[in-house]
Amino acid sequence: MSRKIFPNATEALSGLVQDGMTIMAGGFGLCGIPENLILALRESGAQNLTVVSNNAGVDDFGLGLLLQTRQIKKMISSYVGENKEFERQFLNDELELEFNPQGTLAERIRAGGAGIPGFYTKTGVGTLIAEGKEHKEFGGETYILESGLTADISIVKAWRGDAQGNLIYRKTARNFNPMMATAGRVTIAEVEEIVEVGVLDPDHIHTPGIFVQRILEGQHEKRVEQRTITQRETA
Amino acid sequence: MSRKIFPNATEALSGLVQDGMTIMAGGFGLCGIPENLILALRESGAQNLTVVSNNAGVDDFGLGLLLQTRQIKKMISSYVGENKEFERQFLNDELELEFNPQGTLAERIRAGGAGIPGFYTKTGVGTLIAEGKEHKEFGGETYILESGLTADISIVKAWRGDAQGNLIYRKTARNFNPMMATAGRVTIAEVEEIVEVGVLDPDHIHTPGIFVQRILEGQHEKRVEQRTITQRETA
Amino acid sequence: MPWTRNELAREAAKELQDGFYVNLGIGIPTLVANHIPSNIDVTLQSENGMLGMGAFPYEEDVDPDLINAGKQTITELDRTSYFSSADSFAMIRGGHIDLSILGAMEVSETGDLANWMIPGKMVKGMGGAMDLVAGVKRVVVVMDHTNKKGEPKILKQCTLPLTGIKVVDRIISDLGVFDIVPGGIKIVSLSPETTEEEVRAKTEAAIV
Amino acid sequence: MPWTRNELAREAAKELQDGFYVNLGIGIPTLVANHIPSNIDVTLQSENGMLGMGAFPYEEDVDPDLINAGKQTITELDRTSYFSSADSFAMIRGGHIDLSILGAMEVSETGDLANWMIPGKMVKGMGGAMDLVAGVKRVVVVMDHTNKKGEPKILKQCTLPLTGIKVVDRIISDLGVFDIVPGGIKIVSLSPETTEEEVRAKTEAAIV
Repeated sequence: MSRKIFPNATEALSGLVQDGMTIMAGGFGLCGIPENLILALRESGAQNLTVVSNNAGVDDFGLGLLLQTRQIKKMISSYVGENKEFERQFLNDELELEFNPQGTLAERIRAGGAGIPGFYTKTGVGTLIAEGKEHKEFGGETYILESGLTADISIVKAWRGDAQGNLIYRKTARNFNPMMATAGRVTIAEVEEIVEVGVLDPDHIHTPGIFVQRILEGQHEKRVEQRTITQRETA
Repeated sequence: MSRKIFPNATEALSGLVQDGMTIMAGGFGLCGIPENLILALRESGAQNLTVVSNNAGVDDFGLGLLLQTRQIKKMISSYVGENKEFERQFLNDELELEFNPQGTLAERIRAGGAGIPGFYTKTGVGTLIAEGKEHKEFGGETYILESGLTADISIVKAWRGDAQGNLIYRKTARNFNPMMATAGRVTIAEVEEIVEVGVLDPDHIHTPGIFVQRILEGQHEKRVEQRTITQRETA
Repeated sequence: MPWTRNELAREAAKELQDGFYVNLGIGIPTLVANHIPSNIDVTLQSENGMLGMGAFPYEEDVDPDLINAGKQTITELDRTSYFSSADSFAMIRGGHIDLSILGAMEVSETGDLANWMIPGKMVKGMGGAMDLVAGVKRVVVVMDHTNKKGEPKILKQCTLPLTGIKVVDRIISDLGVFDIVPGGIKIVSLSPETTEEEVRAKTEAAIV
Repeated sequence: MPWTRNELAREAAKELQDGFYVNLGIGIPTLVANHIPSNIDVTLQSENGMLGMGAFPYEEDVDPDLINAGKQTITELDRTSYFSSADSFAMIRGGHIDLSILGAMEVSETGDLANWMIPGKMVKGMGGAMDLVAGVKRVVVVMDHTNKKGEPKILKQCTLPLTGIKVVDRIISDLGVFDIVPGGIKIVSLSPETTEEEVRAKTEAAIV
């Protein structure tokens, strides 16, 4: 069943993208982002996208590239601090922005993929986030109702994958990718290496292939956002 | 930090168990059940327990042992078909029983461990399960509210573990164990092998050590409930 | 001539499509796995936490850590992945499984299903059935057309406690294949020598 | 004499107990990691999906797939495990983390915290702060006692949009350590040469 494998990101997106779609993009900062698929999305020229992603990339890398081209109408994120173009568009009312607490965002995406339309959380009670949301008491404490999130397309990045769509992530590059893989009507995964089916240990697979409709091997720059290092003491 | 390691199941339970407690016990059928901790629980003599477990063991193995000794007041399960003593006690009103759909049970436990007091699901709408529960519409469909579940003690079984409490499960013996590990006020894990910290690959750990307060190496019979085999054709 | 158990499983196997992810219930549905056409690729899910279920093992390969939802020993495949029960039902509830084939005690003409309890008898529990019928994209029921007393099991309304409402898409009985459509049950095909008249006589639900 | 940044971190490190699982915020809280006493065992959680966070890497060990929640390159330890953001916040929301040390713009006398947005300025987002203060067992805030204009940051009521209500257990400012108790703020200790009088003058909240 090699029908899931595509030769590159552009091919993997072809026939799927339309203006106005909701796209989920994995990654935390620049770590574990689907670099190749973001570039292909830029190439596609799709407009008025709603993008669900914890962050918005930097000016010249990651989702920042789609901001440059004004393809994004709205972002649903938890933190967007590292992007000047984002700030400019937002302050000029050229971009909509919906902030979610990071854990609420992660859980909304998991819920969306898991057939759970709503759940209650303590996070954000008494803050701006709670305004207009249903409040409910459980065991004497107040919680707010948050809704499940799904997407027309999810683009995720994994370390290794196979023709069945099974994925394994590496270290903290896992982050939002596994939940987003479950919450896309169509999920496309880019990996560093496509291996033969059977190579990935069934006990180690993070995303079972059922969630992945298309997969491609990409080239990854894996840019580092903050290179903090420990100096070796010289003898 | 070897304070998490206990020499055996009896020691691992000591000082924790009280009459009337709620205990979660991992496993599906007889697969992946905490055999040693169930025996220790029997030894403890604790009475009037509420036990959350997908199944109830068989007459002479697994949770069936606690039914024999009448230590269980109430079971919260999805299927209890393989246990005559269970049936006898239930029909004589000696045992309370709360059935949950299997997916709802699994999700309630996950929610309990994840600080989610309630979530909505389609499962059970229009059935006995929905009676008395809050109904709510999302996108024109009806869902019911289910609550998170926690326990005083969770007893789980893993394949390998370390002194930090990190756990890896094997094949379908994973089942309910990972969620239950998150939902116990105290979680005790029995494993087939305790390995040195650092042996388990950080990308393969299923249950991070934060969820496990005590761990022990046990002897496991791993009884097979239905030995279905393929006959080799003789040449 | 009513279909045998094996023929029923063969008929049900026609529901399978290339690339499908499928959950098979206990009993006749399990037999469907023996009838998967060799030219299509189907992945079986087992709700206790496995995608890519293989056949029963040879005697020496029996592994107590490797069972299906019917608690039978099985094997893994190259494609197999394992996950927790919460993740398994997230997969089911989230609509990711294409097809579920299940047994039934009763089905109503609006697709209500009863397959888990008979009042007055010992109740074993619904296991994952309620989750499967609520979450899986397409639900096909495999059953005898009538009960042991010869009474219809396809009814205007179910009399037994329900597993789900408006969840069944198709019924495959020993007498034929039937779709749940607006207004009642539509005959798709009949087993050899079975007549529409016979089906009408043995069915309480409206046949349209 | 107000505590320096480093002294503040050292004071905050006194909150750590043997066996604790701890989440440290960005800024001064991050420095707390440098003051963990060698005789206790503390595991640091990073909310982007890591338990058991190590120090910054040597130049040649920098790994773009291994960063903390501040997006800084870090290292793993023998004990480390990785997980998804959903699992990470399940851990946080579920009350499994013993202690969170965070920065603050304002704290009220009832423990309300504001640390994520200033109206009229560009808002970067709350990241994981709202989840941390809602879910973690004990929340300790590390902050300057007054703002750049010398105005109190420990108030009767916060003026900025809140991160959480009734969430702060303890404040460690450059002037001392203060607990949120019924009725107001209780002085636990003061930095060298700081007087209660000075603290009262620089605090709007009731001191009890």
